[in-house]
Amino acid sequence: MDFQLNAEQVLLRDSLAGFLADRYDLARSREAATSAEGWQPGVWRAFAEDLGVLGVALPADAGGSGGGPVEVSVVAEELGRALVIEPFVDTVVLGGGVLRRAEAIDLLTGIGAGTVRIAPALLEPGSAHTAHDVAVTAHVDDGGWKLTGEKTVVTGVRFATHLLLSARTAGEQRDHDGISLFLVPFDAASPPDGLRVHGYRTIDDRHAADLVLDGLRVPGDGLLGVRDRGWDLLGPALDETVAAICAEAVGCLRRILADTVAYAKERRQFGQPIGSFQVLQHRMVDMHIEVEQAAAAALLATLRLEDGPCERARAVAAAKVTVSRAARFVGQNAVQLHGGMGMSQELAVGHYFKRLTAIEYEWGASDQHRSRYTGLSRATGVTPAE
Amino acid sequence: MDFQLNAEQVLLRDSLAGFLADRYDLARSREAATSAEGWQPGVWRAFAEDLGVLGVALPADAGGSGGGPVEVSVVAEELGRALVIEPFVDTVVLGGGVLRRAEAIDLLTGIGAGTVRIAPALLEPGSAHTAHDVAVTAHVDDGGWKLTGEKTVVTGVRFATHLLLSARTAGEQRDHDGISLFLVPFDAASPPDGLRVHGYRTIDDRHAADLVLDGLRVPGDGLLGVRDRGWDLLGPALDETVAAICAEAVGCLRRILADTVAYAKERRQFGQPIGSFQVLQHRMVDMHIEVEQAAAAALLATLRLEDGPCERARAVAAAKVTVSRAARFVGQNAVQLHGGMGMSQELAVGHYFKRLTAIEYEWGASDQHRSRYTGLSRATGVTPAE
Amino acid sequence: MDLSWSAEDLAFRDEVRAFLDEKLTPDLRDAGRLMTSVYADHEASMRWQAILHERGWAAPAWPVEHGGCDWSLTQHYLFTRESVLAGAPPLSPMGISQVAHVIIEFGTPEQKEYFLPRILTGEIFFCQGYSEPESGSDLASLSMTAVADGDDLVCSGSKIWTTHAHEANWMFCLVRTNRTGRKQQGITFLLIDMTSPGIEVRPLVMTSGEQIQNQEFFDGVRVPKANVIGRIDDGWTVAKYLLEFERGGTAVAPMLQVMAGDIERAASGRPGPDGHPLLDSPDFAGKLADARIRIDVFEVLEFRVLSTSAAGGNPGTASSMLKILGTELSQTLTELLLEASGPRGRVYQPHATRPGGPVADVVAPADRYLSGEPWQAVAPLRYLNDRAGTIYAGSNEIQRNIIAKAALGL
Amino acid sequence: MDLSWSAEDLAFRDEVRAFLDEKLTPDLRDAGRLMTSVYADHEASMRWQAILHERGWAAPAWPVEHGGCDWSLTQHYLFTRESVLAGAPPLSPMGISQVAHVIIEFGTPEQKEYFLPRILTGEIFFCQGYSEPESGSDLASLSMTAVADGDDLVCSGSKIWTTHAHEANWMFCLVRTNRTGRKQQGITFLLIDMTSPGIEVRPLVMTSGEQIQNQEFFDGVRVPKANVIGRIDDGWTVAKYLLEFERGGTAVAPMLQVMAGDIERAASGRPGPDGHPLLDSPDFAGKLADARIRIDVFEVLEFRVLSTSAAGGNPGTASSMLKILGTELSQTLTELLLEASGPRGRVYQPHATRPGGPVADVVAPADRYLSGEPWQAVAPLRYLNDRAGTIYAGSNEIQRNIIAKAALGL
Repeated sequence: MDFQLNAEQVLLRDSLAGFLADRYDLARSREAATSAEGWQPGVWRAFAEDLGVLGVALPADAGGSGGGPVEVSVVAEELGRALVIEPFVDTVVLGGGVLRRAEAIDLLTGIGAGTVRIAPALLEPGSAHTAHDVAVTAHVDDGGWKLTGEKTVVTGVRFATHLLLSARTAGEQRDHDGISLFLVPFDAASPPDGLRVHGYRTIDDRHAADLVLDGLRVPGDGLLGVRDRGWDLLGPALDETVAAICAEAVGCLRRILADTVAYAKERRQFGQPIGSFQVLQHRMVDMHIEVEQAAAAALLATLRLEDGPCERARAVAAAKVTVSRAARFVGQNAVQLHGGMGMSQELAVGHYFKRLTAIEYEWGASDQHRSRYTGLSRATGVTPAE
Repeated sequence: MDFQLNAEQVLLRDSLAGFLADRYDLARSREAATSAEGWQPGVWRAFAEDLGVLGVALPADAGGSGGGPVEVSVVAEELGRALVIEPFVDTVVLGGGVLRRAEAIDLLTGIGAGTVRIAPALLEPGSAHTAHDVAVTAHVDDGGWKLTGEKTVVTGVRFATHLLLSARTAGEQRDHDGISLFLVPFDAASPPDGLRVHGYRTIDDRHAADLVLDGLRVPGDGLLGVRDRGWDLLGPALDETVAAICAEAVGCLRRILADTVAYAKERRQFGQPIGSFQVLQHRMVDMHIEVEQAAAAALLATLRLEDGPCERARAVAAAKVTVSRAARFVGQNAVQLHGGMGMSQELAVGHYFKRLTAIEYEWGASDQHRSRYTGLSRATGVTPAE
Repeated sequence: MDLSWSAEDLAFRDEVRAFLDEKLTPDLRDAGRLMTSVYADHEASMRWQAILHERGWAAPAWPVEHGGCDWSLTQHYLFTRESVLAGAPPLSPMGISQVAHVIIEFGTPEQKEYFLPRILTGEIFFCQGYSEPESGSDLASLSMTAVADGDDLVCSGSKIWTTHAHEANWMFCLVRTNRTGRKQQGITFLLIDMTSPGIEVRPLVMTSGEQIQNQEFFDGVRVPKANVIGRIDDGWTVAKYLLEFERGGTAVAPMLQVMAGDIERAASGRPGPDGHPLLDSPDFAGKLADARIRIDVFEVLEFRVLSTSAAGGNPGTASSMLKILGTELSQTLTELLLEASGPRGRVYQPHATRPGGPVADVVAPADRYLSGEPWQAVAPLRYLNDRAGTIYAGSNEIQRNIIAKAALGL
Repeated sequence: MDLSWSAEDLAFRDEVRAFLDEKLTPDLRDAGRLMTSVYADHEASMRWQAILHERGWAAPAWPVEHGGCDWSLTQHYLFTRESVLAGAPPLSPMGISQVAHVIIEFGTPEQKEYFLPRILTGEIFFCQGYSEPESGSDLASLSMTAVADGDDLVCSGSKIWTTHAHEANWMFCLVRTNRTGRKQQGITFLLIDMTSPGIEVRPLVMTSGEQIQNQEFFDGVRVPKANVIGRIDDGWTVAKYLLEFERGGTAVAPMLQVMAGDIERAASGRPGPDGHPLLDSPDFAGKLADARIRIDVFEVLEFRVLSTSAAGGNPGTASSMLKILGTELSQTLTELLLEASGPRGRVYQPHATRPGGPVADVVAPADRYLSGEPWQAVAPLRYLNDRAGTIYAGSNEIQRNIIAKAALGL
């Protein structure tokens, strides 16, 4: 029973927090988001070279520091606190999680070095937030593959070096078996034949795109892991991804709560700070309690990631339910207590609210994970990694 | 569009309210409830003879005043306000509703005169709150019927003159078809052969019982309406019953809210009335809003009772969902704001809380009626009168 | 007791329906259907006002001699109800539904003659200058000064959260003309020509990217005393009249019913977590049914307020209750719409919507590509903008204070 | 970071489990399982205390020299956790977990020598006299007077909400010995022999019919000054020590887990609205899963407080947060249990339960007939009694005030 970060973890947290405080200005990061480039490559380089956060969870033989879930959550929480839009979770946690299991050492090395950036192309127009709902098909085509179908809300495409594509090679649309994963080198400036890219921004200032795969050719070595067994790689990596997003949310939540409390102390109406009104005090207390529960839930998920599949999935589902609830309650009330200013882009709160709104639904909102939790609790045939 | 009671309705309300204020003392009524008799026959007699409230919804040819749903709701709300335990809804609304449809004029006349009192034996150990879930069987037995099975939480048995029994004469356990209704003369002092009565009190100070039917014989004329078609009588009568209980709840809610506001103004802590604390003020405002919604929902159900089956059932379901929610929120917070005193029998609030708790679940709580509402909204085969 | 409409009311309703069927072009219906907030596309709403004006229905609540309709409150309600159900873009309330009524009540013959006809035609378009950076919920603490100088009042200060200040050519506002006495005293209700020298308008970018709200800076702006409504220093009386006088024409229940219907259609066509239609997911169906039930009940409460007002009564704190319930229900519905839109609820594409104002650095793709359907583009923007409901027009916390005091005597 | 128990802790846990398996008779387990509130059947709980005392485990948190255990906070937590999971009836906290600690901290050698061994054996059974009719949340305003007269303090006034005052032979209470200065000053912490002349105990009948709480009237009751704990007029210091000193031994998460398990079993055997098992009803399953998730999270928060305290730290307002979350979760669970019990949740049959005190005019049928199962008899009583959770020990409103001030600086 130990709730303390060890010395290395504290160092990691403090150095990253220090860097972001100095170098990651909210306004500038929003400008970058709306710019053609869509991100700050210099920040990414610093993550790789100066801070080593991209290799934090990579094995030593990939040049990583061999950290685990705790290190990832420490990084994710700090990135959330600073509202960082650069694709740490997509590339390092999701992409890295899949490639680690596929034992793709070179690519992992590239992730740590910042030269490999992965855009996960998993969701589809007909899939809701369920990654095993795959209709895109892959057919063998002289030594390689031919992919057909549509992917949607593929984040990070603008500056990705690779696409991580899920496609169905067997089974029915929602089967966990019969999904194969492909890694496809990619350059937004010149998409390959058979791939149309429709780019757009998200409400939380990410760059994303719809992909239309019209017989996209992928060489044979583009297949990750075993044919039809893609879920063996993707399922656990997605649980790690959700846990990391929960940690990111905790960072957002702590910041938006702190901003709200500070605003309530300083904003005066009726001759007194609005923070002196008992109704608003109790509202902020309830926000505080939601944040503490979200943090505890994220921690639970983090520390269960290396347990058995059921234990892991149950804790991750519980965390996502808790974090989604907190993201909504705390986000909405932070706006409410800021009044009109909370709805504008002039303060940080509005930007954090939008990210928290995206997180509420990302990889499934409360209902989805509550049902999953129920299924796991009763152990009634729900795939642990669903 | 008219929200006013007419002159007769106002007169009915005021005369009943006046009578209850003078004659229906809360403490005395609780003593009666725990006494051997279990109620106040004198009150019932006055309802019949002095006030005419028992005949309020009876046709003229049964000596009634020919009133409708609005008159019933006016009476039920006043009875709720005074926490009357005498069986108006069981006898007049449920029993009367069934007998009216069975055109049993003599019995209806008896109801109006106060000489016929009906205990509805509908629920069963395996039925939850669903009245069409009938496992008790009735078999033809030389010219009459033989009933076998168990009924539970049969209210009013102690002073009933008749039992209203549902039994299955065809179909599966939860079919609406195949249910037959029987009216059986009854005297608690000497139950008939084949019927064992296990009496008890309810948390809301009613007398009730479990009935074990062990081949209970019922003469042929004990069948109400048409064999297997009992639901044609019972379904609509149950909707009228739920609407009346909602109106009763509104009376309870208005009283418990008024008591809470009064207590909050008078009870002092930290040198000021607790009603001056903004958090408690807003709590009471939310209670007030719940009460207003419950009243509007009960009114909606009342005014839709004579519409088509779907419209009627939809409004009744909406009302029960709303009233159950209000009963819980207002009841629980009334206790909370009264502190320890709210948990004791010393004040009225505790007694009202118990009745509201019973009402929350009576004939189905929120979830059951919300599903019913959904089914009706989509018109997907849910029997309107379910 | 009776919840049904009279035969006359139903005949009137059919007349309104026929008119709407004929006059609402697909483009106007889109402007209503694809709104991302309570504010319609300005151009479309002015076009609709012109069509209504032609029919004599632009300002039903006005006295007939000024161009209003001789409708009962119930008829006015039915008109608004049918307009909402048909998807007509709402008109800006600032002129027709607000300042016009104080001009009618307190204005001079000259003010009436000048402003009322031009408000009807849309030639004059008003915005409301109430809130200030330091005066939100506590409106009476406002400090924008107006100093008498000859026939003018010289105004300096700032107003904020001014809807459509960019589109407006006039503002009605509250200014501080006297600092002695209670803060409610010494306030003056003033009409300002927005083309006057010394006014700077700064748009505020909201989280939706929309620029509907603005902040204005007044630097020695000269306003003729002839533009004062009522008496100098007596503006609070005028403002209170505007706040409290119930003149119907609001129909929130139909708006909520339309949203619920949109959500039901959307959810029947989108997959839920288990791959079946979202509408069949018990969790989602339960939340939608709960919202629909609350709307059914809300409608009864709205009817009750209507019939109280129609009978010349004062609904009292019922309007505060409706404000709380209506805005919280609306927010719940925007949550359900966002949930129904799935992953695409995260996509930012205002170009596929009809926002109530310009959008900052919007990125409409050259090919007008739309990820998903228009309602999915509306969902997140509607969700973000609808947070305003519980904040403006007296925050819901303020409304609860009012009910505690006025209804419960606390 | 690590959520697992050490090998030593697990070995200790197994030792506790073996003990509980051996010593918990079916009747004692019933007394734990059929509780209708947080208070166990008095006789059963005293019997269990004797068994624990025999093993030397009656007062683990006490210093060893007084009969405590040399356990770590973690071991103490595990002991309580296992006891709860095994369904052991809880011991009354008033003596062993409360007054004993102030006697140990502030008591004279004589007081320690007299009271501590007798508390352990149960010969002395304490009740707590804090609240008064006019002093609830505002405890420091208490007014029961104690006037010095020779070697005695003469006490007059009234205490209320006194748990088990009927069973208790001693009371520890706060009395007013001085009215000058702040209200927290002039309070004295006093031990009163309940057999002293001039004490009248009036039981309070709760909505469950149970008589566990009482009101006492003190009319010139003489109490030797030797029974003062700490210094006269300095009782607030003693009371605050009792409130704030974290000494472990509370394990709420396991209690909630047991309740959730009971509900799951109950709901799997009862029909839902559609006739299938209630546990398969999506609405009910969703509410139960939500509660279980909150319990999972609550347990992590409880562990964090434990490890902070075990490291000698002060959990601060985390204990207020746990009080709020724990009591609200418990109330939610009593709602689910009541819902699961169906129509029979309305039946009043305390005779089938093990209440924490006598029941007013209870009607146990001659044949002990029970409608349904024992848990269905427990459900409504538990629901009614559990309302107390958010009221006592500092109402949840008071706890939120504390957090606002201490954690948020508001």
